[in-house]
Amino acid sequence: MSALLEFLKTYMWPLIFALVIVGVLPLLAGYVVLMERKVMADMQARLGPMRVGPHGLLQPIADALKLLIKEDIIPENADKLVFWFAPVISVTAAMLAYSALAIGPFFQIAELNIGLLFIVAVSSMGIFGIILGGWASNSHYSLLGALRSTAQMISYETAAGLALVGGVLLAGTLSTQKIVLAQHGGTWFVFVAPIGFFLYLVASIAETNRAPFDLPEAESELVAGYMTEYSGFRWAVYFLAEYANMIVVASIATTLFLGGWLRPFGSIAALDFIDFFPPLSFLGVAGYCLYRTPKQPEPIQSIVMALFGGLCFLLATAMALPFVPAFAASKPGLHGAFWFLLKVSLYIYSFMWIRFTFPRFRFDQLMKLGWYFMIPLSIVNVLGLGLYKVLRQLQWSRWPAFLLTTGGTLLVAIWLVWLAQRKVAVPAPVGEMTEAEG
Amino acid sequence: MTPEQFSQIAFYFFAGLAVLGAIGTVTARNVVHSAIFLITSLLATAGIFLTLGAQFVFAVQIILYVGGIMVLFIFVIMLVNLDVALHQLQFNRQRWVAGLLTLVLASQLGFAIWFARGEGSLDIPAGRTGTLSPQNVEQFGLALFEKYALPFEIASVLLLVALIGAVVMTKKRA
Amino acid sequence: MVPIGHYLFLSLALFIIGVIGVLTRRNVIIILMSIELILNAVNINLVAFSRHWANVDGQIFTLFIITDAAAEAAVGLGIIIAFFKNRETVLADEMDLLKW
Amino acid sequence: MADTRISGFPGVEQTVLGADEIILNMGPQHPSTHGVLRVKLRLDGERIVDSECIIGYLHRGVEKIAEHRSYTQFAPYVDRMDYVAAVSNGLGYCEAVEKLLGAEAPMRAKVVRTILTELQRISSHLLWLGTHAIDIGALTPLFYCLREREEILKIFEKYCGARLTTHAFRIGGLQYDTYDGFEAETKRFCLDFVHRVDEYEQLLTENRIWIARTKGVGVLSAADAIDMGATGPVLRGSGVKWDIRKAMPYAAYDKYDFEIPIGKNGDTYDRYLVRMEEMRQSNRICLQAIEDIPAGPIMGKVGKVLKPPVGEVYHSIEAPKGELGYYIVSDGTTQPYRVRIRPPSFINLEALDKMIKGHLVADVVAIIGTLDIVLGEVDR
Repeated sequence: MSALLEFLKTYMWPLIFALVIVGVLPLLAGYVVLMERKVMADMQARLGPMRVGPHGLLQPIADALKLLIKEDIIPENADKLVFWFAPVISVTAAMLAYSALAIGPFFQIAELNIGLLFIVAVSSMGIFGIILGGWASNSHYSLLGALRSTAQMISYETAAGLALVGGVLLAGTLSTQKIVLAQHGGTWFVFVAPIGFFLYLVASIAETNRAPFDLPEAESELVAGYMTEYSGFRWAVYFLAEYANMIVVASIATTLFLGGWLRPFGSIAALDFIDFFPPLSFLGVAGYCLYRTPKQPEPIQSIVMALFGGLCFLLATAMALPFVPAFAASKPGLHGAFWFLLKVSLYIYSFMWIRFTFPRFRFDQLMKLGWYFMIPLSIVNVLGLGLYKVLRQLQWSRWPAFLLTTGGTLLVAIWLVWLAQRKVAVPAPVGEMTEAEG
Repeated sequence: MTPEQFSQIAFYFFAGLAVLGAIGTVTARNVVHSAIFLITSLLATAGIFLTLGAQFVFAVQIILYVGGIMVLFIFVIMLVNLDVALHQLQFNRQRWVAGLLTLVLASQLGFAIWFARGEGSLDIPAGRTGTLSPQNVEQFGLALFEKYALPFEIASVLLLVALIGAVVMTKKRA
Repeated sequence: MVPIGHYLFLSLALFIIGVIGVLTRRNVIIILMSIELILNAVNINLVAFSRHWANVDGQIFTLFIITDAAAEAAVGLGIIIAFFKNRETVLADEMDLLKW
Repeated sequence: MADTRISGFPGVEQTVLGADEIILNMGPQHPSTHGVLRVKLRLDGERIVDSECIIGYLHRGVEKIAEHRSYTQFAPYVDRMDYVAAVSNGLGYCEAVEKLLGAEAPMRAKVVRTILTELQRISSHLLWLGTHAIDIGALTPLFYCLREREEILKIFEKYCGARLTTHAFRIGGLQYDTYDGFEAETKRFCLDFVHRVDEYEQLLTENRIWIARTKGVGVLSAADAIDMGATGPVLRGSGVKWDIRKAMPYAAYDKYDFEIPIGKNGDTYDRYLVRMEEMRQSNRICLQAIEDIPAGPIMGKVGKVLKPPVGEVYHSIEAPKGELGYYIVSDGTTQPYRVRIRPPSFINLEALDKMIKGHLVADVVAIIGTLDIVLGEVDR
């Protein structure tokens, strides 16, 4: 008994954070879905969900309930155990990745020495959920979708990994905490390695199977890809995994390129008034909610709106807490989490923006883009950033070093595009067979 | 419970999982199940690496072994998936002889380890000597690029050769 | 800490299971996977001794072994695919021709 | 994943094939075959070796029904063929019967018919654009297209009470005169629509992915297009300047000034450009026509009971999808002896096999989309 207590004492905060992540993440994913539907509606001249709760605020909960009580269908010839297990693998991999992510200097389950590598490793296991699910369904479309998905994820994981290597090179560490601290007081790595960031953006879209790279679930070709035979709760689990993965890649990008939990212009004391932004923004949202409360069509919606406004007000108070001298120590934790989540949402917003603007690639075009453009460019990018680091050690000042390396990488990018545009008879991408070495 | 004890429990848990996974790998009728068992075994091994403080090897094991090689395996299994194979004999003719010989080998090795233990050279509790820190990524990198730079390059050449070989072999003959 | 002997016995168990798999199974893919098991058993040994002697070299050899496993898997699976295209079988004892 | 047989999965028919070929069924319940089209594809990996269209899932025997209905009674049936362009179908039928009767609609009726038919062409093209874009993966254009289509459907609804299967015209003219504010509403829509087409083009025309997905895909040479009997935008996309509105003007088209856009390469991208330009031209016709709708009666001199003289007639119009022809044989009674309809979608669909050969499965979707077929019309 005392051993158990001691264990709990040793691992109290990590355990609490883990529970919070497991509890909050599905909710968060649900609200990312709502955000996506709202953003999509806005871009498509519609309103989006409006019925469940004010402005559809309770829609994710309604969706989740609907999915939970749906009939659970397992295809007759499916491999039942694997069919049951596959979505779990996906979602576990996605959730496990959070254990090394630092949402602020305080909110982190485990500070690992190999943090970033751990996240990449764990999230790469999500592939198994997809490929096994597609196989276990015993359906042609599912299998093709799963194979495509795997080929695509592996190809782009190489590019994403190499893009990350660039960032890691600049930080000189793999630990998520130290990566963010390396950007403290200096510039965020997105301004040192814009091409690396761009590469990671594209590769992460492809890796999370989102448009314009959403071939695995291209509804006009493969119905729903690996998820075709899934319904109800299992389908919801896949869906959750997909959105959780989105949040993971967004968090990685935020940590590595966008300065993690750091405030914009954190090193300029004259701009310290930005610190007022977190409480004020929540206060604004709360005010808007209360302003809209009497205008809701149903009394119940008014109540929900008021409650939501109250929640935002509470958050605003929490964000204002560091300005009380007694609680000043809580500032990095609270504001850090705010800035981190804000950056993550902006990154996810860019995903959505891209999704609703572009048509879908064809599979061979996708592979060609991956192998003929992304991977070579990301290798050059790593070389460029290595050169940058060496030049900085040779006491070059920032701008010449930056212009030289980024300009060089950009030239290579242009050259690659030019190569691709030349109508040479390039052999079909060899793709799947060779990337285990990558 | 100290972290020490915790890692002990973790070791025996992972060891059991690894052995179970390995047994599943060689006995499963369905190749995909076999691969799943192997993945379990490999992941358990990665866990053991973690208890040994080899964090980098842990990550490499997952990224390369599980995320790379095993995906490749499953990929190929799906390409050559033959339902016929499920109903054929799973073990070959020499299975009894092979089993016997393996047991002999196992007992030999087992005795070897057992007697080595008696001599005392294995009795040093692990991790007492030397300066290997648990957070050894930096040490690892330095050793890899200084002491083992040549083998590293040779390994990359090996990969290149394998890559070309695989492409040539699977390429469609026009 | 766990005594080194336990690591050795675990490694032995995995190795023997792998050898049994290689020697008795008919399916080439499972044989290849059993080889992975054997390599994995070696990895455990290497890392355990690396910890035992507090020397990072063992871990580096693990890296090389994983590299080797990757190369082997790529080539091995390539052979399997090429073979399957011609003979439509993945059984080892049916691979009895030098040329087809 | 190319070049290996995947066996033992439902939906794949095991036949005696080369080791690398599989047969894949697309449809009839596939989300992007635009209705109940079934395409049987013979694939080498993902590349199409051969294909076969299987149609008839929506066959209702429209031509046979005509033989048991009077001329007036049959008119609503034609709306159900190309149900996204019901007005055009009605126009063709009414004019064909008028030709058989030797009657003519008054000028006011003709102009209103022209306006409504051109609006219908725009709405049909809008629906095509939206679904085509969705097939290729662009989600957003559909909603913009439907926004404008909604305006057109509202005009239809105000005019005749129906949105989709309008039955807008009567043999000999119109049943209803235009409602108050018809001119103003149509004009407002048309003036607005010019900018809306630019908006769609902004989303797609110079989008690299769109170009990559459509340029060089589904190429149909001019000679092939003519041989296959393709008409409409499919023919014009291949560079043949043929439009019945110019070649054999009907309704009031000879009064208006408009261009016939043609493509150069005959690929999916060119057909896209042709249709975009056609929307602009239709809009132009509407704007010209709406300026002066002549006053006068809306029904010509046709009897209450239609009894055309013995004889036969063929009349065709330029429907949104191509040449829509009606061949009617009269035996002097109140019911047609035989009606044969030349549906543009059906004949354009024949080009599918030629167009998809050698392409990938993903292109099939784009090519079916670019043919702009409506299965109600294909199967009749």
